[in-house]
Amino acid sequence: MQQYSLFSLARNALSHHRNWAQAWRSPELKTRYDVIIIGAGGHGLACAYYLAKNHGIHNVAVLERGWLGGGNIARNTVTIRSNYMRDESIPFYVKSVALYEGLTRELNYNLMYSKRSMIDVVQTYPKLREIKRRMMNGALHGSTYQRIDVAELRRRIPPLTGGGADSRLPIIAGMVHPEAAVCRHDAVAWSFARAADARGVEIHQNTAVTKLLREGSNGEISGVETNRGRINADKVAVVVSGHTTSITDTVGLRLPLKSFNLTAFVSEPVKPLIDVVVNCPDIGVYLSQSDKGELVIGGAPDPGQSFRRDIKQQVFEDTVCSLLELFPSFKRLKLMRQWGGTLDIAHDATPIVSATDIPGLFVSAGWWGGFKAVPAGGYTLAHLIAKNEPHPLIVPFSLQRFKRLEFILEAGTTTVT
Amino acid sequence: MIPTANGCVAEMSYDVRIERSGIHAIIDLQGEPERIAAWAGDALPEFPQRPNTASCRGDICLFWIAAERWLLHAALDLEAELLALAPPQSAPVDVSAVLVSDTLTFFRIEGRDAEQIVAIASPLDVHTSVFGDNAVSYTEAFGLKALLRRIPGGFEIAVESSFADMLGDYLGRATAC
Amino acid sequence: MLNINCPFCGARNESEFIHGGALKPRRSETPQELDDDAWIDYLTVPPNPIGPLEERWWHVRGCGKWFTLCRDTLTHQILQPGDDQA
Amino acid sequence: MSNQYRQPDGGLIDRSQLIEFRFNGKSYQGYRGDSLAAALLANGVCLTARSFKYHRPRGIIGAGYEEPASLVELVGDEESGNQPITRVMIRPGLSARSVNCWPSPQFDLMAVNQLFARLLPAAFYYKTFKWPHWKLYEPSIRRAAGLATAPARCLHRGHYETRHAHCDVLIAGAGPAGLLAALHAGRSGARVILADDGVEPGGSLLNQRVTVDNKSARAWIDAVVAELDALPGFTRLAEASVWAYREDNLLMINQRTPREDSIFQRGWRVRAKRVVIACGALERNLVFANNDRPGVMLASAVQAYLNRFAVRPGRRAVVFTNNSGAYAVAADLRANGIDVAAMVDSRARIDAALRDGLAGTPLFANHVIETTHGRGRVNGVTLRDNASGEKRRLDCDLVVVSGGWNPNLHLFSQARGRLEWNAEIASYSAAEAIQQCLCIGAAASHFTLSQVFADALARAQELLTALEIDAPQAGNPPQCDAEVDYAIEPLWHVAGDQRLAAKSFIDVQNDVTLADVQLAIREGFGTVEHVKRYTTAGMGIDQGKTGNLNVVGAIAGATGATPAEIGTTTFRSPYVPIEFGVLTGIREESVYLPYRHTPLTAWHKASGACIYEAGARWRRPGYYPQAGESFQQTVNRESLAVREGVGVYDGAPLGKFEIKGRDAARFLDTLYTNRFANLQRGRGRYGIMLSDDGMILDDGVSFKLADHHYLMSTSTGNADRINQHMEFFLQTHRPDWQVRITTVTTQWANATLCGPRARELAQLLAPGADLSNEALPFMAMLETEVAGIPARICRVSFTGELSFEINVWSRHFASLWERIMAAGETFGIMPIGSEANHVLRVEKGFLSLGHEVDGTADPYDLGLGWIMSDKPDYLGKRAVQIRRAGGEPRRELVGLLIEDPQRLVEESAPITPQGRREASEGFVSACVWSVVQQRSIALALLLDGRQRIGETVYIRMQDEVIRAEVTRPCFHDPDGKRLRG
Repeated sequence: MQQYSLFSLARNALSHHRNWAQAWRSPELKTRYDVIIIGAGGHGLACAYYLAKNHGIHNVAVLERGWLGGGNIARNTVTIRSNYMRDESIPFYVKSVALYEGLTRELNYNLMYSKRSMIDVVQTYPKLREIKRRMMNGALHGSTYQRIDVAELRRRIPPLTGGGADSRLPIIAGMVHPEAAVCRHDAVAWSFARAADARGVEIHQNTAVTKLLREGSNGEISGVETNRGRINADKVAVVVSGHTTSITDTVGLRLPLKSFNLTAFVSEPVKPLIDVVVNCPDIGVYLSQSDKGELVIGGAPDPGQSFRRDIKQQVFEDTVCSLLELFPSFKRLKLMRQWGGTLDIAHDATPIVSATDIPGLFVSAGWWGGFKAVPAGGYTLAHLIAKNEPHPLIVPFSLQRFKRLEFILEAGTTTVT
Repeated sequence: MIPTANGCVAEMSYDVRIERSGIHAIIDLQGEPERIAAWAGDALPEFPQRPNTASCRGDICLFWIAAERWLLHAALDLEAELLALAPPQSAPVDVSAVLVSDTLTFFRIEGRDAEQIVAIASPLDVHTSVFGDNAVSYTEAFGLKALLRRIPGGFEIAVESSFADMLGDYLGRATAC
Repeated sequence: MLNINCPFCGARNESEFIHGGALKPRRSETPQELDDDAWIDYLTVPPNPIGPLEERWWHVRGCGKWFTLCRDTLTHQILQPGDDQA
Repeated sequence: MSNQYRQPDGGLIDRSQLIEFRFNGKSYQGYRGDSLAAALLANGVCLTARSFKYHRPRGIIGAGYEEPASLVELVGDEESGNQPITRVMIRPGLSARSVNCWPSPQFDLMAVNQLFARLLPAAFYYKTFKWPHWKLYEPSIRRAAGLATAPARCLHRGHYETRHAHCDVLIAGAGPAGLLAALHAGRSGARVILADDGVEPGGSLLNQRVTVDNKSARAWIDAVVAELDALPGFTRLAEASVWAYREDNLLMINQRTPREDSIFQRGWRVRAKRVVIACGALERNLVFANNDRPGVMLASAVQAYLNRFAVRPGRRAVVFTNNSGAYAVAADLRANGIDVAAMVDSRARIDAALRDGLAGTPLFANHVIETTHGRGRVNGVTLRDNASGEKRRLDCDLVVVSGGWNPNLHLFSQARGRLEWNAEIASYSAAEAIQQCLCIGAAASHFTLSQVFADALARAQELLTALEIDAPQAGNPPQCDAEVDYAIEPLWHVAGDQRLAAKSFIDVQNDVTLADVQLAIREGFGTVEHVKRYTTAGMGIDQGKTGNLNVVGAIAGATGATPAEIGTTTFRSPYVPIEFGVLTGIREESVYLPYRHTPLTAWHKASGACIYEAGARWRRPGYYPQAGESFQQTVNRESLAVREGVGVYDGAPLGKFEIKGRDAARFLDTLYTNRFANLQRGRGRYGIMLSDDGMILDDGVSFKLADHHYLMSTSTGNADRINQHMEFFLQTHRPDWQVRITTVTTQWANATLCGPRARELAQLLAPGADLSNEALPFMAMLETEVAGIPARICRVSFTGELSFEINVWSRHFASLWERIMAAGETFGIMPIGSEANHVLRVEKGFLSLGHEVDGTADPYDLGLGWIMSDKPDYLGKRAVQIRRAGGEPRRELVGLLIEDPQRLVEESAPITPQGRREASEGFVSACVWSVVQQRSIALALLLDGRQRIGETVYIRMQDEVIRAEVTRPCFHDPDGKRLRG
């Protein structure tokens, strides 16, 4: 793998950057692999990387319908955090944050990982109680939270001038989650792709899986049908957040997933305004400022199932309303670009990283705010595929829970009252 | 002249008069029209022909606001008469008649720009070609369920009474300086 | 913001409605007689097609009618107007 | 001297109004009707910006919203950042400055970046700034990026407004096509809205020297607009950008200057039966070395400055084109006395008509401009003969470029319309639409005026037919001057070595060069989305309006793929940046979220209650502090009043529904886990509702008013949810059942008297009624008069004390309350808030949604097994059975006595084995100071809790472990003598 550094930049400058190597190869498609990963998004690419690195499985193909890194990894709000509520979830996200912190070094790629901490702006007592629960449960597993008063909150978020004592929903406290970070989302996909490729993993773009194939007495998985022909493998992982059921339906595997559209938008780029990730769970808006200066803002998912990746005006307006209520000076700031992404949400709003009733078929789905989970999601999925048994961190995320109707009920990002 | 939230008082930007007219006398009627007719029929105004329209007899009106659902409506001082026309306790088992006068608080929006205020409040198309003289319908106004009715010279809009202050607040802002 | 055809009121703005999820078969009168898997499937596994989806909407800020319409989940085009069949 | 580059006459500006304005601290003069760009050019200001990354000097390239190079921020009242300099109209007092340069574009410190340019290729930052950590570099990078500073203050006048509108036809764009289509549709009586981004209607006609129907373009525009404005049902919006195309033909429009002074900007949400996209076309830039130097300008922009603003953008021009369009501009230049040194056309074969029109201007066919020269402003160019490779230098101070025209399909694409490659115009054209819209004129790939008119008229006619509106005869399209048909041979970029490529700008705003795109492809980022993300081409504020197609061309050049195969990136709203304020209008401050009041809210406020959000948008009193009281003292006082005397609370928000019909009883039996069919008339029963997957939805009491007629109450926060739940089940699953539901939440309001002396007080208020336990036992209801007001008295209790819930019509509630407080004085009655209610229910071990009921617990866990009746079926029954089938231990409701009786523990604190830092075995759901126990008490959900009564458990706080003893979850009157008393 070609080393990236200031020196390699300087060296290549002399040759007018004509000699940079391909970040990944475009190899010939083989007819058999040990493992096929469907979906070259964050989770799929991370899984491929860890399969090769941690489990010595290099004969892996990542099949991507479109362009690599083009799924939700290309369209999210880049928040990384571990402040979850349930014992089943916290350790997983703690692990993910820990992996993230080492990735720039490990993958020799600047992810612009910026540990900025997240501040919850709390406006109701039930929400304060819930976040305190996150705080106290987090402490059991190494995820931290500190309460700050309103004055300190305003000191740390200067443009936050709304939510005063006589406002519609006064701010009652701030809760700081120091581990929270942001990073360059595309770079996560590209760096994992580059590192996986360097370890022999093949990434095939414009390769759409049209059907899963089964064989044998107990119908184990035997490969996939694609627009480029049949490809064989004894193990296939479906890692296509948002579109999981369109793949699993081809073998009649029924999963408790619904696909939703989640939108985000950015403002015009402006000089530094906000240095932390701000989350306002009572009113359903969260934001941070990108290094380019754009405010990156997200809200609640749209009502109704959707694969449209577009804007739902009323949801968008609600989010902007909440934003302006707390940041009145942003009224004159301009909306520059908005987009949507498809995510699938499980019946209990908790991820699924699991083997299935079909031997050899694995799924990673139900990610809501799955960007923060990319390293741990790939890490544990690789473990599951390689060892045929779940990594301890994802035991709770197994499909088995639905057979007993035991739900984890972990709300993903923000809950709107 | 309407004082806005921030206290400033100035010329309204629209030519309208907005008045909070409080609660009216209303009985919520549900059931098959035949059954309702059999019970209180000839006492009531006749059933409107088209959905979301009203038919009146004198000052008492029948709003057809949902399949098998009507609002029997009059000014509050006619509440006793209303209760005599359709006494809830005497309604047969398959007819539901419930006095709901207190549940809706009404506002009148009158004047040249009344339609513009409605356009700020509600996504409903109130062009006369679609929302005519006897039109009355539940719709959304400022995010709330609201009963909207065309009246001479403007509109009447009602929301659940607990939201009345908020609606007044909103209308004040819509017409503020 | 869809423009949804209510069987009673006609075309209305989506803000008058609440989305009620994908159409499910009528609930069994005797779930006790179904086996666990069938019941769990009924409770937790919704149809999730890329394309036409039969779904329920409630005209909560209008006439209060629950009805079914068919919407394409990829384009959001409404393919069949609301009907009375639940 | 001022306006030295202004022509003595002509143009559409109002020379009678000289306007003073400031730019980068200097004062200038222009005329009303000038854009800031035009006024500055008239004053000879050509260096107006510094570029984003390299801080290269930049000037004005365009004339409209496509301007990629010069962004300004307005200062003062109109404070606003990142405005294209071409889109700001001058007005008295206007003060603007260039963004992202310091101290000025002429002398910009960051210009040093140019020295390192070679170290900063596309995406260089992924390859460096890694050691020791990105955080070391991030702050300075962030300061360097970010263009303008954010506006700090709010509106200086008026407010934003949003409104809805409906029409038959919405026409986006009031250029020649839009105006003509509007006229035809308007004459037919259709409801038409015509929205245009410009200050004046006319679009490209304003910039061109043409006649229409033998009058000047301006005269034709004025005549059409005059007729339109007189039509009923016609609405014209100026300075109004159609910025988003949403579902079902809902379009978003931002009207920047509404008529009313009190409206700062207006947002329109227009639902249109049909949408006509008449947004014209955008001119592409040409990509060659130093094509970003001040003095290089789009041909269409030059035309605008000459004809509309009467400004000479230079003295000596070289025109560089790959299409026929630019020849008319050369003619305009000559007509304005500007020397055209050369017509450089990359095409080998040039139409004779074009040659003839050149009137002596030297034509360099099959030539390109290799590079421009000059410090700051351009002072010359180097031409290259494509055939011989021979070069020559020409002097000029203006380079006019035209890379051809792109139909403006942003809205069409937002509407999910399909684009297809059109080789004839070397651009993308509109193919099938999904929504009810169509493109006309230049947006439909017609680039000569006569074609535009003909197309607009024909399509308008089709559209009216489709709408079944009978229109008058369309007649003939307006007459225009003779034109040469549009022809183009694509030139995506001028070939050159790396040095040149590294200075050939594809995305001028984001400083993305041809070399950057080639590097991206070399490194494997070959798709258009990868190139865009890796190089940031097209990611700027202008969304790459002048450059995106050249990116596609560059990819085609490097990969051999055709533009048709490569495709475009997604067009995303907004079409132009939109101020956030216009999205929400008057929805702000007090009304930004709904709020609800009871008839007593004013009274509570007047009595000094602390009021806060209590679910379903109700705001309820939490407690009524008296002078000198601490929070705890207040809550204790209110709680004690209920335990020892009498208290009263405002129960108005409680959800209430009348349920009537033949199947009402079986309906309740399906909703509730327990039986209601056997309920006696006038009696009530507490029940729990589950969702069908076995989660607790709500709890509450239902009374039987008469046969087949019930009154159901729900918790305040869940009333709407339960209403939905009930209607859904009835209408979709049991439409054959005869049940009618009427919401009466605000018809009835109730005041609940609770405490040992409640009966005495109630009797005092209702002397006529028999309130004895025999006549009115627990869970019974009585219709009577209280304080002379018709009322329903219900014996329900959420406090564990003897309680009388007095329900009256809301209109009477305030006077009832006054009477209660007056009569209660002798009993020392206290109004009590939700905090005391919380203490009282915890003492009794009553459930609270959101505390004990946290989503995972079922009634068995909460000690309510008795309520799960043996009915064959009810919602959630089967699910709970399945969940409990395994017999795994579950978290169960228990009481806790903290070891230190004075100690109150945070609610929702976790309980862990031996207090270790590990997965919890339960949590504290509530902890309060008990006025009856005179110590702290708590409720908790604890694994296997009921088996562990008497054990010690460990509450694991962040930094300490608190021991507590497990007890039964009831600390007061366990057998309920008091509430039944």
